[in-house]
Amino acid sequence: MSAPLIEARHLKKYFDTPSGQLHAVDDVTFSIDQGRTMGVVGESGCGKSTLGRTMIHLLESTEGQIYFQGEDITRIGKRKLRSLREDMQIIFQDPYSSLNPRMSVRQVIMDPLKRSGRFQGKSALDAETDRIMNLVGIEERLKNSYPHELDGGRRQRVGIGRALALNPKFIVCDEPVSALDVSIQAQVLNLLQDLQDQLGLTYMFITHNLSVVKHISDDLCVMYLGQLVETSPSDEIFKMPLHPYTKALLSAIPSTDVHNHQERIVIKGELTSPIEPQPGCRFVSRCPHACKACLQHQQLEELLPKHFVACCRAKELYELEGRVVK
Amino acid sequence: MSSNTIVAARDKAKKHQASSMTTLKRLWAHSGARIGIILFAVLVFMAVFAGVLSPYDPIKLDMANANAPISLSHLLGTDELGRDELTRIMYGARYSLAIGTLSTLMALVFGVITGAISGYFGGMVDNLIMRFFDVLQAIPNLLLSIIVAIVLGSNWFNLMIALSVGHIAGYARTLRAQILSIRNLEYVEAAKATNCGLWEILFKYIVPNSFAPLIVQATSSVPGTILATASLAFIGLGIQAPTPEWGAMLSSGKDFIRMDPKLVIIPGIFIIITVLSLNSIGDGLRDALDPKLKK
Amino acid sequence: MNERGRDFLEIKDLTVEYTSEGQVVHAVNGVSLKLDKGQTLGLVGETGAGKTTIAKSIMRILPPHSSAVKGGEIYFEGRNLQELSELEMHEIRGKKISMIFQDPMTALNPVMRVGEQIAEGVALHEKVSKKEAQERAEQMLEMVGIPKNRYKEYPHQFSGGMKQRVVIAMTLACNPRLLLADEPTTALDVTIQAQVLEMMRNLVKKKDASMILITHDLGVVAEMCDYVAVVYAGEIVEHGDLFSVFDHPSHPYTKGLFGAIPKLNEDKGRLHSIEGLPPDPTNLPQGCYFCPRCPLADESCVSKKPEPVVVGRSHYCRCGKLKKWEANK
Amino acid sequence: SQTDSTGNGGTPDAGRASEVVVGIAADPGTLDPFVASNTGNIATYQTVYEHLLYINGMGGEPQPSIAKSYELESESNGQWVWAFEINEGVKDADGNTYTANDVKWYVDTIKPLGVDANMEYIDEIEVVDDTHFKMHLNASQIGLVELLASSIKGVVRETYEKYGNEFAKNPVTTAHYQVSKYTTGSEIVAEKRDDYWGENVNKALQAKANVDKITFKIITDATQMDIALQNNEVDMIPSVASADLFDFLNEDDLSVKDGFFADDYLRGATLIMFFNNSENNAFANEDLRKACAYAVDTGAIVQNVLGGQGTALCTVGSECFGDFQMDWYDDEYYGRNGVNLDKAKELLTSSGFDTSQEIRIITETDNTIVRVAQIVDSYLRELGLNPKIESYEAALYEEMCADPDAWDIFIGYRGAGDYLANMWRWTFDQEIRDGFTANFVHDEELQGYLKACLDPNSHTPEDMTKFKNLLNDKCYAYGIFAQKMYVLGSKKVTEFVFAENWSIVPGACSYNF
Amino acid sequence: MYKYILKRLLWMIPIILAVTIVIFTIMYFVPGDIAKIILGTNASDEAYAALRERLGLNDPYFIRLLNYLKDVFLHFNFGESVVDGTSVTSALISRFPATLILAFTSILMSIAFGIPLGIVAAQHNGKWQDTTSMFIALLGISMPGFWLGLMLVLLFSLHLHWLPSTGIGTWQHWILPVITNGFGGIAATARMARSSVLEVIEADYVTTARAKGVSERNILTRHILPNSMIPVVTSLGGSFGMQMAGTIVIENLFSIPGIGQYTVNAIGSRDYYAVQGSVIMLAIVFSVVMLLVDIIYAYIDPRIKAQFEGQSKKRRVKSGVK
Ligand SMILES: Nc1ncnc2c1ncn2[C@@H]1O[C@H](COP(=O)(O)OP(=O)(O)OP(=O)(O)O)[C@@H](O)[C@H]1O
Ligand SMILES: Nc1ncnc2c1ncn2[C@@H]1O[C@H](COP(=O)(O)OP(=O)(O)OP(=O)(O)O)[C@@H](O)[C@H]1O
Ligand SMILES: [Mg+2]
Ligand SMILES: [Mg+2]
Repeated sequence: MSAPLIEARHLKKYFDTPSGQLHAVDDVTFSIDQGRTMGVVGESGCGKSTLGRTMIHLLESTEGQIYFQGEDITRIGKRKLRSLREDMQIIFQDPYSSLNPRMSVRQVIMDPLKRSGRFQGKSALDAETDRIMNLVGIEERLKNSYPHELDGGRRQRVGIGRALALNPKFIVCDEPVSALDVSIQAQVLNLLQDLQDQLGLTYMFITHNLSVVKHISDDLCVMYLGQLVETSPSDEIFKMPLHPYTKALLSAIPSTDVHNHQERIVIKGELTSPIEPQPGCRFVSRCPHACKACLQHQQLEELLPKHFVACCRAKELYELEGRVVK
Repeated sequence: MSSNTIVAARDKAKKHQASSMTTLKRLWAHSGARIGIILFAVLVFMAVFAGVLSPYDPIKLDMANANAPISLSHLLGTDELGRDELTRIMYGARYSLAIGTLSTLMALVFGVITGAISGYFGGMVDNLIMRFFDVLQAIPNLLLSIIVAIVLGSNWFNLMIALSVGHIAGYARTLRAQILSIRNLEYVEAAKATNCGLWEILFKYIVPNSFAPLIVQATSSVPGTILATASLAFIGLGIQAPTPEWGAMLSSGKDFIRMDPKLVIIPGIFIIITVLSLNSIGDGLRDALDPKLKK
Repeated sequence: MNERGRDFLEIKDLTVEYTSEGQVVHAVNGVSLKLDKGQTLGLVGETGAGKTTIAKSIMRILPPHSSAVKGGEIYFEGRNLQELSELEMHEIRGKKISMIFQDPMTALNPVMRVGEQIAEGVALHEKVSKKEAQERAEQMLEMVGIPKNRYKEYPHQFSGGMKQRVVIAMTLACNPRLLLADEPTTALDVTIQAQVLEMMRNLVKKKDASMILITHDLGVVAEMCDYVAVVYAGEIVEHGDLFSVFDHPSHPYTKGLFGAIPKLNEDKGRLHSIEGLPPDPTNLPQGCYFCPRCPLADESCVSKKPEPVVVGRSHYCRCGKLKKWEANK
Repeated sequence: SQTDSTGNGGTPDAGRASEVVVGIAADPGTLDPFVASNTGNIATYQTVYEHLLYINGMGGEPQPSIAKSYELESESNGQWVWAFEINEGVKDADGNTYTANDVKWYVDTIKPLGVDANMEYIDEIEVVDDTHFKMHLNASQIGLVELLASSIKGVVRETYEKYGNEFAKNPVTTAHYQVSKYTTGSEIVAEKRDDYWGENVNKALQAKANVDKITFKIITDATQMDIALQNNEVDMIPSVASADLFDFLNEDDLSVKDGFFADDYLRGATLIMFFNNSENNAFANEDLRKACAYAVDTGAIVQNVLGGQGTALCTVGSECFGDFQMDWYDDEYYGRNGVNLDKAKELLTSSGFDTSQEIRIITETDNTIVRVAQIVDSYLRELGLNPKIESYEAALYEEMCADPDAWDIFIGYRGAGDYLANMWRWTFDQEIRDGFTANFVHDEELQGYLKACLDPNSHTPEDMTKFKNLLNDKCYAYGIFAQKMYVLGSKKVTEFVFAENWSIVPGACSYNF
Repeated sequence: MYKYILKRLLWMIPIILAVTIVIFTIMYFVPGDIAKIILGTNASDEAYAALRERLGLNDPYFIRLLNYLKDVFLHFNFGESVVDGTSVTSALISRFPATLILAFTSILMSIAFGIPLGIVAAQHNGKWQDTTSMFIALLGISMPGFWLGLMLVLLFSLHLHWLPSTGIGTWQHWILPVITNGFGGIAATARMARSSVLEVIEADYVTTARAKGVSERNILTRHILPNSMIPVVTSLGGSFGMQMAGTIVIENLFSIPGIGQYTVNAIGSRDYYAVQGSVIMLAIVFSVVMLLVDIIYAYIDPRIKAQFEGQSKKRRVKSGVK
């Protein structure tokens, strides 16, 4: 098994807000192997984006460590950070706000190239820009267009091109397709997969669309209110969700299968506030299986091989269904 | 949250589809703005080509011909010292427009600098700057201008400064608010992720994208400044004679308000026309830059 | 009265245009639909396809200055809505036909108490006293799972899901016969969406109302609807019974849509995307609107507008190539 | 006008109060006797105060008022002692008697405040008895003692101290009128007292009370002031700017229009153009000064700016001063009767002045002066010079004038005194300003002549002429004009009466109600 | 809410303190010699010097500043006019009503005429009613105030003799100044009201209300107005400041005994304490008005009220957990 490319250990990110400390990411530990795609799912506001941004150092973490290629990058100097940034990139959700409306397609892609200093001279820069545009499938004629002249799919390609310009190893995709219509979404997802195959990229793919995440990711993290509640290879989770929240989440996806309506677990209530949360399982107020023990801190445990879950009742429930933990 | 942004993004997608026209085209399509632009162009033309258009000297006196009524040789008559009123109006346009625009520009520049610093660095610096502006804004603008004009003495450069001080805070605040909202936009984050430096982010990404509201604000404050110049002249802090500035013309014409009322009415009307055209352009620009206000 | 009176809702050849900056946006182009009592129709399509416009046309709440209904009739319970006076429309809106809007965040008046917003409609249509209206509103709140003691709160004190539930309570308060739900759950999280959909289904069933559900999510349609209409560029390209359409999507666009969605129960692999983009609504192509993107398109598609072709039980499809294509299959 | 029929008090015979409204240009702020004069209080002082002496119009005869008589008692060693006698039974509105002690108190109080520079000339007031005192002066100038006596107000110390701060808004004095209402910034109403002490004693015009109620209405805007008269909102206005005058005069013969009554006087302040004579300034060159003087036609300025309502000067000074000699008008005086451009150019050439150099003309921001400055500017351009006008508001202007590096020419009013010699003194006495005149001239010969003019004993027409000749000859300054001012009233007014500073004394004017 | 108001009031103290220091410093540097103004040109240098000494103008900057601050903040005393020795505080108090009347009536006019005009224009967006009222509004904000005042005086006082031209006294005296001062405000408010009504007219909740079958009149009064008035209130608050400044010119033109007239006179005569006093006074009034605006805000917009109270968040947490 290959060594993890990037790994987070007990990562925390708190924000100070007027009404108290907001635990956006609270003690998250996971790792992503080279060349794989890690999906991160969870409800709005559960800290997915914050996690992604903290991983690539766009946000300073509050506590915990991040190892990139085995090296702790949580507290590194400015110079080191510069070179690190070239290895780690991000693609954003909203193709409309993630491009500077005043820069042409060419400028957007060329800008990071120039800054990296890897290409000297105008012709080299131009050539590289063309190469990247070609790579992400933007027509040559659109070179000098401005973002507002492009449709969503093309804009998202430009965003991907910008991320690729620095030749990164690791890319955080923060809901890169959720603003797109399904027909275009498919184009972009295909492109991302193609690029991964060609360049051996490692993705952290954030989304709340479970069909998409199942389609694209190798591993999966399920987050709830800043905490990781379940992680495993994604097929595993879809086959056998262990955490009550994951179960509810998966059953909530409206299926296009008109013939077999699956039994739906509708959970009550909504996400509570992540500001100064109570200790213990954060899902407890909505959980149909909550008990006293849930008020204790929940440890992420490997219940099944490579399948971790943070629920004290997971094993019990799993066994209730007549299965046996190996 | 995330799904809200989807909705927003989709809305925006629609907007973008709709706003294929350029800002300028849309400005021209705005009927009020079009009239404003035409009027303003005429005024600018008058100002620039005053020397060519008029056979008279705006400063040279012709005392024998003082207070002449409107006639063919003097289309708007002459003033109390026999100077051709139209000629003075045309030359005066230079000063009035220049003071209006330059003092706005000056306020804009200072506002942008302080606002940028304040918005981007935040914290203590921001607090200090903003509190200082709180203080400046607690003093009525015109009063501030009067006092500054007196401290500096009234030549036209100082007058510009006096007129601009009161507006700096407004621009700074607008820019700051813009920065605060743009700072968290994803393209700024993307720039950061690609190793973009602080200043580059500020002046390449943030400031240019914050300009739309600033420009709108500026176009609507030029007319305000022109009016304020007139008010200052009225109080006796205008531009030095014999410079044909409209406010000063108005104020000296006031002595003749009943004997020769055109000396008050004509500069007044020109001020109104200028301010009116600029305001219409400002309205048009706001509509053109802000698709939300479109009909 | 006329012979169409038998149908509950019938839209015939509806055409709607917007004018924007001097350009004409052809938003809806000859849409015809029928709906019976107690049925739910799903209207699916991409952004800008004209779904919302259709719904607003039924309610006659299109923006007055920038839009115009260029043709077609809408019959509701036998009456031509287009011909009613504004006063008669007031009676119908909210009472007979209700609409849920796309974004619950903005659909509620931020400075009015939520309870009052519900009661407003009740007081208006049921001709009851203020007090009774309030009681009714409280009942509605409870029905959508919000404690009635929150009657006096303002929208900003509610979360997104709760707001959407308030909107639903508001629209259902007067027992409308027809509910137009414009992407009622798009802005919500998956688990909340599940709650809201569940609730809507129960409520509609209980009140025996008909519903047009607008969405771009085929999954939602699969769960909620009896019939489906696929909208493309302001036109209904495929319409039919839910099973029929989902089992046998006929129009190339519908097929493309199905192919583009990653399926939970299928293996990974490349998705089938539809190449190209929807046409510019200000400048629609002459023949079939889908032909620039259609893998099957030929000369005839470019020049000739396709007529609806019946492909199954109450299932028709607007594709010129259909017969040939079906035959080839 | 606003004669109100419900009159209270008033004259017993008429049964209705007579009343006039006088427009004044500024709020006095306070009517306290110990503050510096300003536009507002000057206008009201003659009504609400009495003075030791009253002078009827500028340069007019002194008339006994509170004081009965005065004479020079002795003169030695730079000490002049004047003996005054004041009327018996001078009482203020509170019934307190005004005595010589109050004079002493008044002078002792005002002197250290520094608000009236003239008071410096009084060394002390020596009280002899209740009705007699001696005024010890340390200078002798023509008209000085009258000036001083006419500025000492009839205020009883006891009363003043009793009212404290209230006195400022409602002074209780010996005068015939007492303030009955003072609305800050808006109006001051003075009403006739029933118990005036001098009904049969004080014959000064000032003491006359021809109306029962005088309302001073504050109108800060000059145009509005004229409109108010035209609109019958006021009955008299103090001085009408020349441009506005034509609303009140018939066009053909400049006679006063029906419905108005007018009087005129020559403004005590004369407009003068001073050349900067400081060492480093180009205008230290006599030829340059003269060149400028020859190039500026003051007659034309009078015609244009004053509409002919004024006099072009023949020296620094005008006929409104008591010791002015009318035959001076026969002198040839530079550009007074028309520009002599040839002469001017010739002088300019001989001065060797670099004509490209900018000439800074500073003025006060007053429309009339600025208009004059523009004409001067235009004349100087004609001459080939390069002038530039800088106008400053009053406060700054004075300061700029005192700075030798700030200007080349300043145009401003001088005077407002009673005698020309005094005006000269304030302008040209080198002792007042470290050895220089107001325009930085240092000229011992001129000083010598000035001393002679100021000495009452030697103050002869010849001395005056000598000084004038030298002044004109050197052309240190160039007199422009003295403005004829109009005082206007509604047709109610039949005669105006003025004080020494040309302010109207409304109570003394004659009316036709 | 009360806590918030209290906090805001307390926050005014440092602001006013800073305004005091700023204006004091500016006035310290204002050129122009007050002694010359008081004594005129006819005085000796010693006389000038003595007067300066007596007025305390020779003390160093910091001593003067400190003394002044002490007077203002500890004794609530703005000092005495250096020109005539009267109390600045009492002058300001006696002049304050006139300025307030002028400013408030102008604001009232803005509300009474500006808002309806704006609403009518917005409702008839694009039609002649809109064009006409917006043209009038545009004209209104394009006219120099004093110029309008002069023209009104010429017309209504001089030619028609309908109204007095200057001064105060009867209510008729106020008509011209109030119109002059208020016209710009009406115009500005009308424009503001129009654009914010237009913005709200398209809001989803208005469409929702329409879909509920609410009559157009109720839509206007219950949905559009409360929401669109929020920006209008701010602009009114801001324009109150404008009106206060406008009075500087208007009061001089119409000889109205207000603060503006006092200030301009005081500046002209370098009456330091009077200028400083007026500026501080105006700043206080302005701050209080802005506070009022915020309170009104909170009154019409519950979201803002919640912000003030700082409770909404906590409340949500609680209700969420249960
Ligand atoms: N800069 C910030 N300051 C304060 N709070 C923040 C900040 N950024 C995010 N948060 C808060 O942290 C929490 C997690 O936010 P985050 O954006 O990571 O969630 P998310 O899972 O990505 O949600 P979404 O699906 O809406 O994108 C939220 O409650 C959010 O309000
Ligand atoms: N007020 C308007 N003025 C001009 N054009 C409009 C207006 N509203 C909608 N349109 C245009 O009409 C077309 C149809 O819009 P509509 O809102 O009905 O689409 P939709 O299917 O509801 O899209 P979405 O899924 O994004 O809600 C689009 O091209 C849109 O840009
Ligand atoms: Mg996110
Ligand atoms: Mg829609």
